[in-house]
Amino acid sequence: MNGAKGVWGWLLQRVTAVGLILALGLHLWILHFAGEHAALTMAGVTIRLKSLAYMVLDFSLLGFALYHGLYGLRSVLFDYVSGLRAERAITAAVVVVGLVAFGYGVYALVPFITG
Amino acid sequence: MTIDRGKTAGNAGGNGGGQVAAKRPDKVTLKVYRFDPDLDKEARIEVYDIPWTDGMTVLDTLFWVLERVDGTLAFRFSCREGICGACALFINGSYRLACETQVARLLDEGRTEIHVMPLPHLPVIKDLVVDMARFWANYESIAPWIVARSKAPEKERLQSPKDRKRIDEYVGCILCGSCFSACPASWTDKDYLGPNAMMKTWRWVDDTRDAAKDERLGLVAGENGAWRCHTVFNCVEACPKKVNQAAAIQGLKRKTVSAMLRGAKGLKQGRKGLEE
Amino acid sequence: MIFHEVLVVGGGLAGLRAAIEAHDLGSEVAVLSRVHPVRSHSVAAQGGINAALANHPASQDDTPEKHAFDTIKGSDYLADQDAVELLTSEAPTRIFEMEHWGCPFSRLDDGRIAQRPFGGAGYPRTCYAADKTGHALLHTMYEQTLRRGIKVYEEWQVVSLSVADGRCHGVVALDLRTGRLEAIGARAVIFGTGGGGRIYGHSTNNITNTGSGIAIAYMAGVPLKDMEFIQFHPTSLFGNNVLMTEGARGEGGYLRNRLGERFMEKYAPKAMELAPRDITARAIQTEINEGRGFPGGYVHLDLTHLGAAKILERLPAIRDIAINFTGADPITDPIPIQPGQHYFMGGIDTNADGASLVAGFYAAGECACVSVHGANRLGGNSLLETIVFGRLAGRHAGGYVKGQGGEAAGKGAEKALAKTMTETEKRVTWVLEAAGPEDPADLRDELRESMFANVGIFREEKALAVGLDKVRELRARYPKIGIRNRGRKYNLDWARNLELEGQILVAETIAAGALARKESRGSHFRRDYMDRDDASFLRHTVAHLTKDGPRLEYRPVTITKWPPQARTY
Amino acid sequence: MYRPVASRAVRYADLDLFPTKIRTGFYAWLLHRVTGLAIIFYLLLHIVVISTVLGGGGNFDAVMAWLKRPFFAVGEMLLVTAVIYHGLNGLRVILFDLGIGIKRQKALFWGAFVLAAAGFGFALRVFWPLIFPG
Ligand SMILES: Cc1cc2nc3c(=O)[nH]c(=O)nc-3n(C[C@H](O)[C@H](O)[C@H](O)COP(=O)(O)OP(=O)(O)OC[C@H]3O[C@@H](n4cnc5c(N)ncnc54)[C@H](O)[C@@H]3O)c2cc1C
Ligand code: HEM
Ligand code: SF4
Ligand code: F3S
Ligand code: FES
Repeated sequence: MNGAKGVWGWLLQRVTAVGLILALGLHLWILHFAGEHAALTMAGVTIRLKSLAYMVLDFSLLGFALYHGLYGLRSVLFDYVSGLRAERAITAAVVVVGLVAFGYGVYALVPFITG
Repeated sequence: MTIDRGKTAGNAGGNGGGQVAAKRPDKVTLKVYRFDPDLDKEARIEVYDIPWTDGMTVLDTLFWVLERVDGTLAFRFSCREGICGACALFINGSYRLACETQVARLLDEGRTEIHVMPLPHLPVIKDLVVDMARFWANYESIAPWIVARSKAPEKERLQSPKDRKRIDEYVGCILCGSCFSACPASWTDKDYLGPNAMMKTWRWVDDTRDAAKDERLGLVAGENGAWRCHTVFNCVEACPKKVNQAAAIQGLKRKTVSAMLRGAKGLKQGRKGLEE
Repeated sequence: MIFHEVLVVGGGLAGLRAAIEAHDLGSEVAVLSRVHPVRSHSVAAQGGINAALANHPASQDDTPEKHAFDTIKGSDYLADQDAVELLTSEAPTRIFEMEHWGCPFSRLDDGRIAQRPFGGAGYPRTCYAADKTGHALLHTMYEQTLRRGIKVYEEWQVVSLSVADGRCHGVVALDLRTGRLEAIGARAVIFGTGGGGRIYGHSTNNITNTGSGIAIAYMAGVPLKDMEFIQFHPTSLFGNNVLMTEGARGEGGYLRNRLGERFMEKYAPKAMELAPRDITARAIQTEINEGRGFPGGYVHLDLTHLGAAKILERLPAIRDIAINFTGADPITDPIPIQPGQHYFMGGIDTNADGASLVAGFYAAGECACVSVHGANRLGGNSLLETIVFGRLAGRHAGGYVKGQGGEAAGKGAEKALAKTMTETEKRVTWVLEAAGPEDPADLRDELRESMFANVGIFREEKALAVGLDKVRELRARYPKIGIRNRGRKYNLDWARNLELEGQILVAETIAAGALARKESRGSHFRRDYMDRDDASFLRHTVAHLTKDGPRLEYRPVTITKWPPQARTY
Repeated sequence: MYRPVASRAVRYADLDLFPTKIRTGFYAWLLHRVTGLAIIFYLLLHIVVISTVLGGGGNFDAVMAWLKRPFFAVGEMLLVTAVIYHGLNGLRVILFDLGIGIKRQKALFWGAFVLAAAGFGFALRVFWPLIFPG
């Protein structure tokens, strides 16, 4: 096989998983559990995102979740294909989806910040 | 304690006999998977009534069928004492060695019938005989032999009892293929090394006498190796010798990460790195 | 047609070791085995392998010479002493080699290979890997085979050997998965096909130990040696005769009868439970016969005083087997045991090079008789024999194909092989189509029952004659068998009944040899001739196949340093 | 010489194949996989939903208001539960990676499962008013 290929990718999935426990935990807590369901409105979100802490939280949440989840999706797909070519195609597709989603996600968050 | 050593399966396979626990039925029903891909369109199940004898194992029942009823039944066997690994089958919903499985025990589990299937997810050659080619190829691919590097001493290489004990569990594997058959990742990914090959790698990585540890890690810690293991533990549940393959594979992952952080060169050498 | 320079038949320890050696000497080698190599019977060996390493604290002054003496005394002086000296002097090197190849031996605290006492040995010199020594050795040997990339024909069964003009040209084998018969040419053929325990009832051997290699050689005109010497192991599980290793007694286990007595003090007051196997087996059987056994016919192997820790560390597999098959946990309960057929001291007649009388045909391991075990094998010596003589057979076969065998190559080989193929095809097809009234399973059962009862632990003229008659009767009934499966693919019915003929022929050499040997020596114990008779029988029996059964010849025993003495323990 | 053959062919489905041992690790993994996939697909959708803001703040509020209905509340509740299970079991897996608890994997699964069930209870309480508004 191939000289420990994939070790970083795998490790990063674990690291992002740990990061997600914190980030996603906070995110969910604030949105759903802390008090009344925080109103998901333009104004509400904007107020939160104005604070740097929230900004960091939301952007890292986006990045971590995308990396972790798409790496996970890739693992799942890898379980159902054989052969290097198929694996390469999956990796490429997942990277493209990841980059586009991240770019689009960031782009979509900008209006809240500039609000 | 009466032993009927007449014309029983025992005579063919295990010699028959043993000890009696409680009163048993004088017949048990055996249902066996039958399939010859060259002749049959689809698999079928055949039912046999087997006269009960004390100490009868599932392997004995198969022999009884072969010798007394239906000579077309195909299955593997050799040692009839749970050490050669030939007779691993899927019996009443569990991976078991046919030769070690007492019919009495199955009855004690509350079953009234014995259901015998070949190792699931492996191509059937005939009836209970499966094609283990992929299992053997995977085993071979990890270079399962010692690579000592240093010049051999005149006498033995020393190894403390404690170090010997660490590999005991892994050395005890009988290469029966149950774990490979049970692992969901190997069901669907034909390139996956599977629990056995990786556990066997760990057997060498953890052996104080072996010198090619990084090279071995490089061989299995890849997209079709360690990272494909999702700690499903089916392998552990299936193993008749109670080997914990999952622990070994997790060890490989950990060791690979630290070797990577160390910048170990051996990781990149591939199979060549294992030549002395 | 398939061709290999050296063809090894048998994937057990002897076969693989031979293949490795021939390969390392530069020959092109293939191994052919009817089961995957790791399923070979060698995997089941439990107790250990002997070598005078002097590792054990109590064996500091052990030497190969002392090992040789114990072996020769154990053999009741029938072993060839030059071969035994070779065996024991090679032993340490071969064990260290296995260790260097990665064999996971159990260890002493200082890291050296651990050793345990075994029956008939003056010192603890049996190296072991818990109670799975054969498993550790065979897996290691298989690893080394893989490392060399030696080709293995897996699940191929040899059915005949091609011999013409005193030279071997190859074999004819059945590919069990397709049912195809193939002629395989070879300059040299090495048999490592193992013993024939399954000719007997109550055998500790694995189910594939049918003695087919011995029979195939015999049918091709190779003589067999010392076939009447059958070892009965004292301690096999009552009922199914799975072995309870001698290591259990080596670790300090007791034998007790129904009255709780350690009865061995009557039979071997000094060695007690660690007397050689023939003596211990007879002692147990005597206790049972004289009514001091348990109902059904067994005595107890008692390990309860050893303590859980020792049992779990040194005898884990024994415990698992005992619990699994009898429900008795050796930590708390005694194990019901009885003697069972265990080992063939005799076999294909070879010299210490593994060479037979047929040029280019070699044999090693349990199927061969060098002879190093004589009339009784010491525990732990047969694993040793497989790696010592397996290697030598490989070495000499390799040398043979480079020299003499290579020169003679081709001369009539193809013709001879074609002839064997035609004959074999006829025989094999006949069995496949056999539709007679005799059930081969009955024949096999009757053979096994009769051999154990009449040619067993205790022998005498009348019973032996009955046994021989029975074998002859079975030989006459064999042509009337009918089988149930006419398909070719993985046809066990066919493959097993194909061997039955050979089993009957081998049984005949055993019974005939035993009847003719009017003395008691080692495992061959005659109630009507209770003493050893060196004047008439310090000789090897050599059996040749003729139309009317075996023709027996006798050959002198090689004595180097140790003249026969009385054998007491 | 053929003896009476006591064999009869039956349907494949006649065989009892249900595993006698509860394959804890297997179900833990299946659940983990299903929840993981559910969350990643939700995340991608989530990004699309949030991006409606690109059409203006009013647009975003309208979409959010439209989404405020029981059907989506149930979905969200299940999603939260899935995240809790996935996170806890993920923690279990990461412990294995660190070499912790491999021999006690079943107990760890039941631990994660019970906690996730508690999380479900909590989520049910929190989401109740949204699922049954008024
Ligand atoms: C239960 C048990 C425990 C034992 N424990 C010990 C011990 O502790 N110490 C010790 O020294 N000895 C022990 N022995 C004896 C020892 O294990 C055997 O004598 C030894 O392993 C024989 O090895 P082998 O290589 O000669 O043959 P085997 O290991 O029997 O191998 C025979 C090979 O030949 C192949 N074969 C046979 N016939 C054919 C054919 N017709 N065509 C193709 N292939 C064929 C088989 O497939 C197999 O691969 C024990 C024996 C038994 C029964
Ligand atoms: C809350 C914290 C989280 C933790 C601790 C966590 C942990 C893990 C771990 C350890 C794995 C690897 C499992 C394996 O290799 O078998 C994994 C897989 C996965 N995760 Fe997460 N995860 C978390 C959140 C998420 C989120 C937010 C998503 C989606 C965006 C996600 C999607 C996935 C997917 C799709 C997989 C692949 C599933 C599989 O291989 O079966 N996870 N997770
Ligand atoms: S690890 Fe266990 S299940 Fe897997 S091959 Fe070895 S003995 Fe069989
Ligand atoms: S079942 Fe398969 S996924 Fe891993 S823990 Fe065992 S190898
Ligand atoms: S026959 Fe050897 S393990 Fe069952």
